[in-house]
Amino acid sequence: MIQFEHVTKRYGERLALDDVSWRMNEGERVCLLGHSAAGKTTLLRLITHETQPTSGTVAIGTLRGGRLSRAHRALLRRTIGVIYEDFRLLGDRSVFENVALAVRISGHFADSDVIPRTLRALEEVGLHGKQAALPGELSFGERQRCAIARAIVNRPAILLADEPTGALEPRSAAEVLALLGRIQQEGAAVLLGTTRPEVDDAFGGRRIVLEDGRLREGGAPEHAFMPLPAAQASQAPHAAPPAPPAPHTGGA
Amino acid sequence: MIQFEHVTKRYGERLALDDVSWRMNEGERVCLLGHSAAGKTTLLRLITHETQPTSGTVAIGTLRGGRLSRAHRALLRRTIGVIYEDFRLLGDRSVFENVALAVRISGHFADSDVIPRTLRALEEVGLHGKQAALPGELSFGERQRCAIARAIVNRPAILLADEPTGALEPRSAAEVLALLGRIQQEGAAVLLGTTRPEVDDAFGGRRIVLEDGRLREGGAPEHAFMPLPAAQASQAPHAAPPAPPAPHTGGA
Amino acid sequence: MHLFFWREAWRSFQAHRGLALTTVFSLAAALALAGVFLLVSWNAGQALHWIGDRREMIVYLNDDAGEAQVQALQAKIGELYGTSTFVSRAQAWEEFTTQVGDPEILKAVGTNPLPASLRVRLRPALQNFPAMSECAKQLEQFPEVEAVRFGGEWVQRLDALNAGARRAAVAVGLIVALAMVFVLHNTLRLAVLARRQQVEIMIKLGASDGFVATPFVFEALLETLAAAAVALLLVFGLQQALAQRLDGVTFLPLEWIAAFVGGALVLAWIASAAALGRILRTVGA
Amino acid sequence: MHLFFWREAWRSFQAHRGLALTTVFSLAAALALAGVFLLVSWNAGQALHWIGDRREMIVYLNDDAGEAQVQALQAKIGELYGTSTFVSRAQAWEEFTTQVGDPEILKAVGTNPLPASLRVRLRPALQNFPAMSECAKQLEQFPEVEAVRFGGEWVQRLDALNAGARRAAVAVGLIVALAMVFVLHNTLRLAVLARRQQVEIMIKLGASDGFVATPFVFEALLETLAAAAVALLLVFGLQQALAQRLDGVTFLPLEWIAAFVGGALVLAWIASAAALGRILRTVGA
Ligand SMILES: Nc1ncnc2c1ncn2[C@@H]1O[C@H](COP(=O)(O)OP(=O)(O)OP(=O)(O)O)[C@@H](O)[C@H]1O
Ligand SMILES: Nc1ncnc2c1ncn2[C@@H]1O[C@H](COP(=O)(O)OP(=O)(O)OP(=O)(O)O)[C@@H](O)[C@H]1O
Ligand SMILES: [Mg+2]
Ligand SMILES: [Mg+2]
Repeated sequence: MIQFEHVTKRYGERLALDDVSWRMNEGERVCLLGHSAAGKTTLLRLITHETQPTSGTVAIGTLRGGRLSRAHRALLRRTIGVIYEDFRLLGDRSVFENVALAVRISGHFADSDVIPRTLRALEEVGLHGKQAALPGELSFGERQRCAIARAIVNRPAILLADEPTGALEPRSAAEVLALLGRIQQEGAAVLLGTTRPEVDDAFGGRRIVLEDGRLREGGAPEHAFMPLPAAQASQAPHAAPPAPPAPHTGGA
Repeated sequence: MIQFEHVTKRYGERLALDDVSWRMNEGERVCLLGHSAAGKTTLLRLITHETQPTSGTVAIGTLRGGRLSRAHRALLRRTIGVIYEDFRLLGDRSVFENVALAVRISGHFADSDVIPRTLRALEEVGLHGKQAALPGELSFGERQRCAIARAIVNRPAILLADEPTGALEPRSAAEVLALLGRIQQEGAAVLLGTTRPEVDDAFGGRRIVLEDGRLREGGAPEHAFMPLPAAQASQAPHAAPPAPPAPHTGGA
Repeated sequence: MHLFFWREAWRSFQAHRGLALTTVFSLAAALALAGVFLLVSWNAGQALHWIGDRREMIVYLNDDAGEAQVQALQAKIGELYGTSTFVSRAQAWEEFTTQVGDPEILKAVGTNPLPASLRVRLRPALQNFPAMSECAKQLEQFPEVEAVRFGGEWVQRLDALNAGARRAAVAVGLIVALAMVFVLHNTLRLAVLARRQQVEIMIKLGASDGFVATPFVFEALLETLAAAAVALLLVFGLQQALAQRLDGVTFLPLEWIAAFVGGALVLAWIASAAALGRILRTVGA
Repeated sequence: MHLFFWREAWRSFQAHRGLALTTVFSLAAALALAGVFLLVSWNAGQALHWIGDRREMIVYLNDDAGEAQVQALQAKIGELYGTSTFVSRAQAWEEFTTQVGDPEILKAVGTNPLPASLRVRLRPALQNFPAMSECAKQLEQFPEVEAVRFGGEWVQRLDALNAGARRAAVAVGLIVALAMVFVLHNTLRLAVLARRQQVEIMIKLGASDGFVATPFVFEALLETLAAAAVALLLVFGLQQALAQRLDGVTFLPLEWIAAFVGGALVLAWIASAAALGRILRTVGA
């Protein structure tokens, strides 16, 4: 269904993905674990064809490689649901309209279906009480729920979730992960990108690990993903010397 | 330094903060824990006077209550550093310019100081290699670092951090928390809002807990903040029935 | 589906009322200027036409031409050149008297030396210098005609003025039209730019170009229609004010109004589609 | 600190080149229209002035007035009313001959009945109907003067035309100015609206209103300056094109250009400051 073959992606000097090859089957559940700036979002953007690989091929279903036409890209995106890390909600439309717009754009459903579908999706993420609010009137977590509702409302064949629980407290996060799991069991392929090993653990599924743009399938969580250090005594001076933190960003 | 007295904040019907009273001293380290939509961001916005309480008074330093003039509000904000949950970076300026702008706005530093100060802040968050990039060319975690750099570059007397590690993997998160701790030890009051008990644990400091707009000082983490359920067997059907998750959003 | 697009356009108009009103005002201003230009052109054209009506040719008759002969000549002239009026010798003397104005001079003249004449108002097609001199030549062939006079130089000058004015009108009109196209295009472009993010997100959701663009174009058309109405009202107000001071200033005829509104809508269509096309190309990676 | 603001303005101009160019084009279009109006007004004014120059008064002299007396009269007229030229009886007859054009009539007249006269070109201040009739009355008191004639009705009509044209110019000019203000204001408003988020963030960072607004205003002034230059170039091109067809079409004088550019800058200042003020009030909670 999704197949990367020796995909390399450069942004100018910066090597974001380095010779990545992997595949994902229909209806599979995959968790993409990687530290910040590892290249997770870049990988997802290659799937939606928001960006082109510098070399290698990306094949999605029957659409394979090369530059797709604008119409084909639009078609592809209508079969994919994406939860963006920065949500990308329309600030001038209510929560309901944001979700309903995705239903309308998909074109799969009759006009009379739009309202019930939208309401069901909002209910699934627990936002039905907020349907009239504008995104700017939501808490950050509520905005994320709205983004999730928009991604799942069409029950896409592929669901890409980029840190979908980043703004949620543990309990809500667990609920969202359960929802995504349910959608996968209904037949969708779900690819979840996250920096947090505990999300990976809770979500389950096959794990692939990105590290500085290189892929390590099924790898054990590395040192970078150790849990946070234990609670420090309140107001106590820090044990660690105030050395600047090691950057995670450079290194092409 | 910061003092809330019987502060209530309504958004229309919605009660976001309900009779909240608390205070924070100069140089104190406080962690504000609360589930999504509990009212954390609302509380922080009351401190920066981006919004007005429906009733009660908010006093910051010598500026006490009521509607401040535009000039006074600007003055107040120049003494506070805020890490916004949604970053609020200027999309058309480079990372360097985003941070340098805060230095220029503060007006505290000579023109010749702007460049070295900015560079130091970028180094502190590990972004010095990305100073020329636009926010749109950063990974989500890098954007959060940029937002942090902008908030700390002026070494403000008060630092408000709204989920400052939401986009970071555990190791980077620990580094950022250490950085915030260092800034607190240099004399700033640091108020950190988060939905994640483990962040609270790692940051230390006095804990106050918000629950549906009501304040519980020093409370133990409640059931909502239990760690995520353990890893589920890959691809296995869910144990829990697919009941819709309980909403966390309604309930004025 | 059309209903959806209209609803979207209306929603956008309401949600961004400030933006929409700003756009309408800008467009109305530009269109009002174009309308003022049209009003001036229309009335100048009318005035020139009216002046042209005054161009006439005087056919002096032989003193021995009888009444029947003159009438036959008039019939022939009516057929070939235009309407004519007969001026007898007595009438000519009277006119001369008022023209000179000084009774002393007239006393000195004594008898009436003036011939009878026909004043010919030529058909519009013949009201230019080359045609008029040709007519004059032909008329002089008639036996009843002593001589033919028309203000040759004056007609030539009027022709030149007419041509000059027309060229000036074309030049100014071109500038006005270009300026209007620019303001229209740029205003709509700014309005679209202000909603660039929205376009970007819709494209990410898989919307086709048509789906994204149609409500914008509809909105632009609505705004232009409103602006054209405002502009016409302004121009009408101007015409009413002018008509009180300057006789004969009339409002644009219906066809001009229709052409004006239609032109504005076509321009708005093209401008907004072009602006969107550009944004869609740059945004929709 | 001023340097910083200019740098900011320039940076913004570059970062949003599309937006900035769009703004400049819109402004240039609006300003070009205003410039065309100024050009037309200026040249119409010149033309009316030139026609006004032709207004003269004819003072018929008694046949018995000697040369010395006439010269004394001319000196007095020069002092009080304007320059005069002497037309002898012979010259008057010659002119009459060419005017009438028909030798038959002249033969009938025989002797020259025409008096000598003075053609008086009045000072500009006196070139209107009330002043002219007053002058005529005064001149008729002189013993050397037989009669005074001036095209009373014609002068009255010219006065009316002049006043009408001036009123029309004021009306059209008002519309043009208003339209320009609207386009200017709205274009800058749209440009600011497109950067609303930026304003919002700067306010959240504690920037004073002046800090936020100054670069915008600077940028608006830069853009208006560029637009005014483009507009003047266009108007100059139009003038050059017209001058080839219509004699005597001249470009705007320096003072008008300065007033035009200065007016545009002042308007831009006010418009952008107003637009920003509004945005600052709504955004900066
Ligand atoms: N448009 C771009 N132009 C230039 N560099 C980019 C662009 N997008 C991403 N990058 C760089 O590519 C690298 C990978 O970015 P990416 O967004 O894929 O990381 P990520 O794994 O999603 O990180 P995060 O968890 O922080 O979101 C980063 O170093 C980033 O700076
Ligand atoms: N401008 C607004 N208008 C209306 N309601 C609002 C507005 N801002 C916040 N709310 C509501 O107030 C409640 C508290 O919001 P707040 O942003 O303070 O939550 P939070 O604790 O920061 O949550 P999160 O962790 O998700 O960011 C939410 O229910 C939210 O929907
Ligand atoms: Mg990412
Ligand atoms: Mg919040």
